[in-house]
Amino acid sequence: MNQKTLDEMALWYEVNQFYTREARLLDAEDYDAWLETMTEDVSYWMPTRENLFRRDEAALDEQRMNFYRESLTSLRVRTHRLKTGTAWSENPRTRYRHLITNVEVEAGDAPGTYRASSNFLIYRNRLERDESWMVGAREDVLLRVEDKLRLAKRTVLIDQNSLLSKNLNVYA
Amino acid sequence: MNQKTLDEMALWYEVNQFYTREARLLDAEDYDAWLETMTEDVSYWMPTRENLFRRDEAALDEQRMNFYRESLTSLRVRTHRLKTGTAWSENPRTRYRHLITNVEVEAGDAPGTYRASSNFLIYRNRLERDESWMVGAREDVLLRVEDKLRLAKRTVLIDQNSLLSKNLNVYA
Amino acid sequence: MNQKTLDEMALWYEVNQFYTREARLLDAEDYDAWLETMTEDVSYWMPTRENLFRRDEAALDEQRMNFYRESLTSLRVRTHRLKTGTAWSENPRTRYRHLITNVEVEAGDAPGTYRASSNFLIYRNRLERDESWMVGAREDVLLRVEDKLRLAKRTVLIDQNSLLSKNLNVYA
Amino acid sequence: MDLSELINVKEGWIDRRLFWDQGIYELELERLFARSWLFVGHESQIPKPGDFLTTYMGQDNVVVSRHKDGSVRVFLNSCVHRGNRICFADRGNTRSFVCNYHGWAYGTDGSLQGMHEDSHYEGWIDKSQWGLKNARVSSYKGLLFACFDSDAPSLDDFLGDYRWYLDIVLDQCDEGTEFIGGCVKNMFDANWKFGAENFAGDSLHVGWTHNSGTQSITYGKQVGEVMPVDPQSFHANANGHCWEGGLDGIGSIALLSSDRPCIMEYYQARREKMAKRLGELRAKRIFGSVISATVFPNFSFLPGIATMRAWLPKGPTRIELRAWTIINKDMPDDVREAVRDACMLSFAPAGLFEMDDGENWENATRSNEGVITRRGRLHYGLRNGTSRRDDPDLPGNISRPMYSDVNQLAFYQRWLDFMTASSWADIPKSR
Amino acid sequence: MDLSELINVKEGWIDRRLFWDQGIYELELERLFARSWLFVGHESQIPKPGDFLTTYMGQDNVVVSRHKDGSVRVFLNSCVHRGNRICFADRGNTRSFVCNYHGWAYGTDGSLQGMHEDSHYEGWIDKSQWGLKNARVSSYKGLLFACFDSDAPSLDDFLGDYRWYLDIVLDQCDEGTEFIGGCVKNMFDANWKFGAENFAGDSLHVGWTHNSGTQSITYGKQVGEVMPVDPQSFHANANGHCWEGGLDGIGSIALLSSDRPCIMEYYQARREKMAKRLGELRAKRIFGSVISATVFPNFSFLPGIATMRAWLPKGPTRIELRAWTIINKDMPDDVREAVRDACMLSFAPAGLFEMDDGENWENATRSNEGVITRRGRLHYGLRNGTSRRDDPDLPGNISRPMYSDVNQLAFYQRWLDFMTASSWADIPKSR
Amino acid sequence: MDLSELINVKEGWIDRRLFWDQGIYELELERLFARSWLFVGHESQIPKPGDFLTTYMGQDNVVVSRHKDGSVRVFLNSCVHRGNRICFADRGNTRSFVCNYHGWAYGTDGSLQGMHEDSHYEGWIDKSQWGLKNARVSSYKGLLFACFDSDAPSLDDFLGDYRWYLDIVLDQCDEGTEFIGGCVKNMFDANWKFGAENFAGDSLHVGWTHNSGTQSITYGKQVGEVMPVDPQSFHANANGHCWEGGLDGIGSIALLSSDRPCIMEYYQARREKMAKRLGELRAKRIFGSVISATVFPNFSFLPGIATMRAWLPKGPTRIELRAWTIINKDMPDDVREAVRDACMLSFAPAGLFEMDDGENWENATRSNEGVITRRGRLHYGLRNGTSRRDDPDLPGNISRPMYSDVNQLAFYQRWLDFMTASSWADIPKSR
Ligand code: FES
Ligand code: FES
Ligand code: FES
Ligand SMILES: [Fe+3]
Ligand SMILES: [Fe+3]
Ligand SMILES: [Fe+3]
Repeated sequence: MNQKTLDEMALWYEVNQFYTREARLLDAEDYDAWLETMTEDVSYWMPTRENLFRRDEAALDEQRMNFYRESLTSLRVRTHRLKTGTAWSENPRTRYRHLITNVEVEAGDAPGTYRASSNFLIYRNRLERDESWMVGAREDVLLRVEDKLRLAKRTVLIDQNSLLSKNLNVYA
Repeated sequence: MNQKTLDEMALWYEVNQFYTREARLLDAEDYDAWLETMTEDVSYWMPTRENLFRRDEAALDEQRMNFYRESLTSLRVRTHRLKTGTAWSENPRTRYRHLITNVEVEAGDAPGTYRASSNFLIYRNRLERDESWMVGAREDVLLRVEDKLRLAKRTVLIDQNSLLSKNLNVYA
Repeated sequence: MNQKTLDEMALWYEVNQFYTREARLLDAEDYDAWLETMTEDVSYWMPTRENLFRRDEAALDEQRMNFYRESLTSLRVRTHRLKTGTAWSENPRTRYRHLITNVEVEAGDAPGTYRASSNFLIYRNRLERDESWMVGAREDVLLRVEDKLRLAKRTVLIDQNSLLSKNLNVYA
Repeated sequence: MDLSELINVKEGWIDRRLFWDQGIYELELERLFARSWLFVGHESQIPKPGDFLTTYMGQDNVVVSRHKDGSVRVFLNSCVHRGNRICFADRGNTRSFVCNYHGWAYGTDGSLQGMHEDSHYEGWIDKSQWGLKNARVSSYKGLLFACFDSDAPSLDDFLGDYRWYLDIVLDQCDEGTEFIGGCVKNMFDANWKFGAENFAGDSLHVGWTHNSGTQSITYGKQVGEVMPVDPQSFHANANGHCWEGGLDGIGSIALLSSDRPCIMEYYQARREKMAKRLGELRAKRIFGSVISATVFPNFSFLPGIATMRAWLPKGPTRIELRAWTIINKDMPDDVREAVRDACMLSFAPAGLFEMDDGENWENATRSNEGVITRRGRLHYGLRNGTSRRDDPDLPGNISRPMYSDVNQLAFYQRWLDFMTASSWADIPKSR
Repeated sequence: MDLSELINVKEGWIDRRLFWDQGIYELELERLFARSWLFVGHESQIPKPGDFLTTYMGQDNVVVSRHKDGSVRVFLNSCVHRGNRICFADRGNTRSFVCNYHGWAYGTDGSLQGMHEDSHYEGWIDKSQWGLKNARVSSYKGLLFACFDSDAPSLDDFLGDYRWYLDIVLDQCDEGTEFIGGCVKNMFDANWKFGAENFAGDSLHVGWTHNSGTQSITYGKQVGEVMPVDPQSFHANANGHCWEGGLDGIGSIALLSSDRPCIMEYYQARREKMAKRLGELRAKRIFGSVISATVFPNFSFLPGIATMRAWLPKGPTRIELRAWTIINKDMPDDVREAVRDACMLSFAPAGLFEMDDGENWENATRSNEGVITRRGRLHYGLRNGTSRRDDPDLPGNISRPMYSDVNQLAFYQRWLDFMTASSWADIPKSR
Repeated sequence: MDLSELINVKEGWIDRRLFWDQGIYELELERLFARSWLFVGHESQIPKPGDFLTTYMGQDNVVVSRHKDGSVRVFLNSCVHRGNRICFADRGNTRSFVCNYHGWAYGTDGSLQGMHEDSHYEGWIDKSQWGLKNARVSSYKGLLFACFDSDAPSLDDFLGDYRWYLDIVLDQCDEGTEFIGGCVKNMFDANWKFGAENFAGDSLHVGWTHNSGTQSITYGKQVGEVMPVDPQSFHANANGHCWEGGLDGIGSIALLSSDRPCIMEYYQARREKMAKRLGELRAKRIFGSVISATVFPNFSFLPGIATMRAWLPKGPTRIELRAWTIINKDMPDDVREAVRDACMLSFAPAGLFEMDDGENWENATRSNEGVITRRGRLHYGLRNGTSRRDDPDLPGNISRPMYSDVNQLAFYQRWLDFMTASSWADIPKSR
C-alpha cells in the first residue's frame, strides 16, 4: 500500500480516537477537559430541525432558534452548573453514553485544518427508569495545534423535530 | 508490524469508508449516487425473519416472501419514486440516520472480490415525533472495479419478525 | 507517519477486530468459541448500577449484588443451558445484535497486557415483537497469548438502574 | 353512546370516533370479531398432518393445525392451566404442542393429552373437559376461515353472492391456488377499518395517493392510463363484502408485469381456459383490471396484483398488517418468482403503493381524535344510494362507476348490523 | 368525583388528582381548552398572504394561516373526507392545502375548493358545507389567540385588566414586537398545569431550584442578589391570568445581559421612550425586574428574559413545550442575537433554568399518582386570601409581596370556574 | 363485575381477567396493597441513624429511614407542597430530606422541619400538620414490614402461624440474618400475581420449566434427583402466606453448593446448632430442601437458595422484581460470596432458573387477555380441598404431597378476602 493511503488512514485513526476520547470525557462529566479540546474561538451550534415542505427547504439559518449556539465563554458558563453543587436535579448523576460511528475526515480549506463528520447515538438513563435516546450527525472543523487536534467548529444535527427528551443536560 | 497486517488493515479501512460514504448517500436520499456504488448485476435481498422452532430451522430461502429482493433495475424503479415529485407522504422529508459498526472483511472466492459484514442501526424520525428504529446485519460481496469497490451482493438481516415500522422507505 | 503511530494503529485495529469477532460469536450463540477467547482465570463482572447521591458515591464494590460475577467455570455452567435442549424459553431463538463502538486501547501494567475500553448497544428481538435495548461500556484487560489476544478481565457497565428487560439471556 | 348515531347511511356521513374510541374498539372485539368468520390462512400453508401456523382472530392468538385425520383445526393458543401460550413458532410441523410452563401437552386438534408428572393429576382433572377451545373451520376453495360463534351461519351463507367474485381469483384452473411461502408482517398506528374500507371501495385515492408509485413502476405512465375512467366500472357488495374495479381486464396485470413480461404472457395464454370456468365476463373483462376487494370484516386482496392481507386489530389505533402472495398452482417457477417480487414491489412495507397508504391512515386515525375535530363528520356521500340489486350481469349490490362511497357505506352498514346486535339472531343474514 | 372538592381556595389546598387523572384531563379538553382563547402564534410569524404555521389548540392540530385578504384564519388540520391531516409542515407559504389521500384542496381560509377527479363529485357534495372548521381569531398587539367557542366573550374581555400587564411586553415602541424565527419544542412527562402555575406565581422556587443556574450565568451571584426580597413585589391576577414579580426594574435584564452588555444598553437607552408609552411605573420599575406570567390557561412568558411558551397538553401526564423568543422590532441585529442566545441559555431544553424545572414537574406528576399519596392534600396556603382589588397603582387582584400562593390559587379558581360550568353562561366573565 | 365469581375455590378454577384487567388492578391497589403489611426491607440495610433506602408500597414510593432515635420510619416519598419526590437515591445516609423544588426539608422521621425562605411562611402553615404520612412499621426478626392501614392487625397477627416457617430462615443463629449489600431490579410485562402464586406453591413447574437450569448447574442431574418425589412433601399456608417443599433437607443446598462446596460445609456444620433453636424437623428435614414461599401478598423467598424478592406492581401487566440475598450474620466471607454468586447464578435476571419463569409469566399475562380466551377458566384444581389444619407436626393448613394447587387457591382465597371487604373489619383475621 502506498504512503498516501497510509497517511489518510493514520489521520482517520487520529480523528476517530479524538472523538472516542471526547465521548469518554463527556460521559464522565469531565467538562473542563472537554473544553480543553477546543480552540479559543470555537463555535458550537445545534440548530432545531424544522418540518418544511421540500419546496420551502433552505440552508439551516443561524438567525433562527436553536438548542445550542455557543462560544467557549458560554460553554464555560453552562458547564459551570455542575460545579455549583446546587444543581439538585443532577443528583444522583445521569448515566450518559455517547456511541460514535461513521467517522470521515478530509483536508480542510486552510492547511492544518480538517473537515470531519460522524454520527452519534446518545443514550441517557437516570433514576429508576428515565431514558432518553438521541441520534444524529456532527459536521466538524478540526484544527491541528502544536501537533494536537482541536475542535474549531461543530454543527450538530439532531434527528428530531420536537425534542423527545425532558432536557438537554448533555452535549453531542 | 508486517506488510500483511498493513494490507489487511488498509483493506478494512477502505471497506469501512465505503460503508460510511454509502450511509451518507442514503441519509441524503442521494440514490443515484448510491446505485453508482453497485455492480450492474447486483443482488440486494432482505428476507423476512420467521420464528421457527430450532428443529425446523433451515437456511433462509429466496423463494419465500421478502422485504426486498432487488436487481439494479428494480432498485432504479424504486428510487425513481422521489423523483416524480408526487410522493406526497415523503414531503416533508424523513430524517434518516444509518449507524454502521462491526465491519469485517476477508478475501472472497474470486480474485478482487471480498466478503464483508457489518451491523447497522437505522434511525428514522419524521414529522413531529414519528420514530422508527431498526437493527440488523449485512453480509456483502464487494468487487473491485477499476480500483474502486462496488457492491455485488447484499443480504440484509433485519432483527425483527413483524416489522415494527409503518413502512420501509429506506435501505440498509 | 512514524512507526509508533503505525504500531498503535495496528494494535487498535487488532483489538477492534477482536471485539467484532466476539460480537459475531455472541450473536450466533457460539458460546464455546466465545469462551475460547478468554484466559483460564478470566473474571467477568457486571455490577448493578445504583442511584446514589454524589456525596455517597464510591467505587463499584464486588461484594455487592451483581448481574454477573463469573469465572470461566461459571460461564461454562451458564452457557451449557442451551446445550440441554430443554431451555424451552429459548425456542424459537432470540435475534441478538451487538453493536460495538468507541474502542480504545493502551498498554497494560504487565508486558503483553492491554487495557481496552469500548461502548456497546445490544439489541434483542424475539417472537412477534419483544424488544430489549441495552447500552453501556466495557473495561477490559486483554492478554496476548501465543500471538493471540485473550480476554483476561472484563467489567461491564450497563447504563440502567432497574434492568429494563425481562431477562439477561445475553452477554456484553 | 348510541352506535346508530355514529353512521348515517342515508345522509352519507360517519362519526370520527369510529377510528380511535377505546370503547367502540372493545365492542368490536366482542360483537364483530368474536362473531364473524375470519380469514386464518390458506390450505397450501399446512399441507401435511402436523403442519401448523399461528395467527390472530381479533386479538386472540390461534393455532391453525392440520390434524392427523387431515382435517384443519383452529384452536386458542393459550394453555388452560395458567394461560401461557403453547406455541411460539410462526409455522412448523409437530406431533403435539407442549406448554413451556408445566408441560401440559395438547394434540394437533387442541385436545389435552397429558402433562408432566401426570400421575399426580389422576382423579383431579377430566382431560376431555379441558382441551383448547376450537373454532369452527371452513374452507372456501383453499382459503381457510374460522369462527368462534356457534350461532353464525355457514361460511357459504356468510359469503353469499360474494363467492361469485372470489372465484375470479380462486377458481382459475383445476389445480387451484396456493400461497408463496412466508408472510410479510408490519405494525403501524392506524385503525384497522381504514385498511378494510380502502380496499373495499376506494378507487378514488389511487390516482392521487399512488401517482408516484404508478409512474415509477410504469416508467412514467399516469394512473389514468393504467386505470382509465370507465363508466362501466363498478362497486359490488354482498353481506358487507366488497369488490370494486374496472372491466378492461388488463390494468393490474400490466402494472404487475412491467419489467416482468412473463406474467402478462402467463395470464394472456390462459384467458380461454379461464373463460371455460368463469365465463367471458369474469375471465376476460373483470380479471386483470385494477380491482380491490375486502371480505368483511378485515381480509382484503387485489386480484391480479396477487396480494392478500389481513388487517389484524391491536387496539383502536394499532394494526398488524399480514400480507401473502397468492398464485395459481399451475404457474411455472419464473412466473411465481416474478409475481412474488412484483407484488412486493407494490404492496409490502417497502412497496411503492403501500408506503403512501400507511402514512395516510396513521394521520387520519390520529387527527380524528381531536376534541373539536371529533365533533365534525366525515363525508361518505359520493353516489350514496345508487346501488341496485338487480344487475343483469353482476350479483350483489351494484353501483356504477367505481368512483363512489357505495361499498364503504355498505361495509359500515354491515359493521352497524354486527355492533348493534345482541346476537346473530339480530343480524340480517343477507345484505 | 365532585370537582369542587378538588380545590379549596379558602383553606388553601389542592387535591393531587388534578395532576394525573385521565377523567379530569378529558374534561379539561372539553370544558377548558375547547372554550378558552388560546395562544396560537405571533403575527410576525405569518406576515405575507399564504404564510402559515401549524400548532395545537388543546389536542387539536390547527393551521394558522394568512389568508389572501390579509386576515388571519385558524382552522382544523384534518380533512373532512377521511380525516387525514392536510398540512404536515411546521410553517411555510402556500396557495392551498391539498390532502395527500384523495387530493381534496382547501383554501388559505380552510374552505373546500375542490378535489382530484372532482367531476365525479358534481351533485354529490355542497362544498360550502364541508370546509375546515374555523376558530374565532383575535390579535392582541401582535399576539394571536383563537377560540372554538362561539359563546366565549371577546379576547379583550377575556384578558380584561390583564392587558395592562401584557402591554409592558407588547407595547414598548411604535414598531411593536416580533418573534425570532423558529420555535424550540420538547416533550416531557408532566401535567401541563405544573408549567402554567409555576409561571403564574412561583417566585419561591427560583432561589432554590435555580440557584445553580443563577450562579453559573452571573459568575457566582446568589438569586437573592438578582432578585432581592422586596416587600413591594407583588402577585397580580385578573380573570385567572397571572403576573408576579418585583419592582427593581433591573433583575431579569441583568441576568440576560451577563456576558452580553448590549442588551442592557439597549433597554436602558429606551427607558424614557418606554415611559412615554407605559408610564414610569411600568417602564422603569416593573419592566426589567424578575417577573413570570401566565395567560390562562396555558400560555406563559417572562418579561425581560423574552421567552414566551405554550404548555401543550398531550395527555394527563405529558406536555409538549413550545418556546419562542419575543423581541422589539426596533432592536439592532446584535441585540436580537444576544437576546436569542441569552434566552436559549436560560430557558430552553438545554437552558440552565429550564432543565431543573422539568425534572421537578415530572417527578411531582409521577409521585402524586400513588394510591396513598393521592389521599393527601398539597399545600397552597401561603398568603391565601390577602389579595385586594383596589390597589391604587396596579389593576387586577393584588397581593404583596410576591412570595405567596395567591396567583396559583387564582389560577385554580379560574380552572374550577371552567370545569364546573356547563357553558360560558355559567362562567363569571371577570375574576 | 362480581369479584366472587372470579375465583371458585370449591371447583378449583380462576377467571383469566385477574391477570390483566385494569379495574381489578386499581382495586388491588386500594383494597389489598393499601391495607396489607408489605415488605420494605431488612434492618441490616439501614443500621445507623440517618441511613435510608427507598422502595415501593403498592405504587407509592416510600422512604425507609433509621431515625435518630434508632427507630425505623417509613413515610411517603412525595413532598406535601407540590408533590415532588423528596429523595431520589436508592439508599444513603442523611440528616434530612430536602425537596429539590422549593427546598422544603423533612426530618428522618418525615416531619416537616422547615423550608427555603421560611420566614415568609410564618403564620401561614402549621408544620406539625404537614409532615410526610408515616406508615406503621414492624420488624419480624430483621425483616421490615410496613402498613398504611390503621385498622390492620399487628404484624404478628398478620403473619400468624406462618412465623413458624419464617423462623427457619430468620432464626438459625443468635447473630441473626442480614442482606448482601445492594438489590437486583428488573422490569417485565407480567401480572404481579404470577410471581406470587408461583413461589406460593408451584412445585410442578420446577421439573419442566427449570430442567435446563438444573442440568446446567448440577452437571447433568435431572430435577427429580435434586427434588425427589416425596409423599411427605407438603403445601402449608396460614392467612394466605404459603410455603411448599420437601423434607430431604438437602436439595436446595446441594443446588446452591454445586461448584461451591463451602456452602454445604457451612450448613452441615451448623445443623446441630440450628436444631437447638428450631428443633430436628425444621433444622434437619425442612431447611435445605427445595422450598419456595410467598408472604401474602407480594413477598417471596427461597429458603436455602437465599433469594428474597418483592413483586412490585407497576400496572396490571407490569412488574418490577426486586431481589436480595439473605445470609446469616455468622457466615464467613468465603461463604457469603459463594452464596451471593450462586444465588445470582440461579435467581436473577441472568439466573438460569429465573430466565425461564419470566418468559412464561409474560406470555400467560398476554394470552389471557384475548376476548375469546378470557371466557375460558384456568385450572387450579389439583388436590383442591385436601388441606387440614390439625397436622401433628406442621402448623397452618397442610396438604401432602407438594404437587398441588392447594397453596395457590389459599393465596387467591385470601386475595378474595381483601378484595371483597369494605374494610379490615370484614377480613377474616385468620385463614
Ligand atoms: S401454564 Fe401451561 S402447563 Fe401450566
Ligand atoms: S382524506 Fe383527505 S382527501 Fe380523502
Ligand atoms: S414541591 Fe417540594 S418544596 Fe415545593
Ligand atoms: Fe392504496
Ligand atoms: Fe423555574
Ligand atoms: Fe420457577
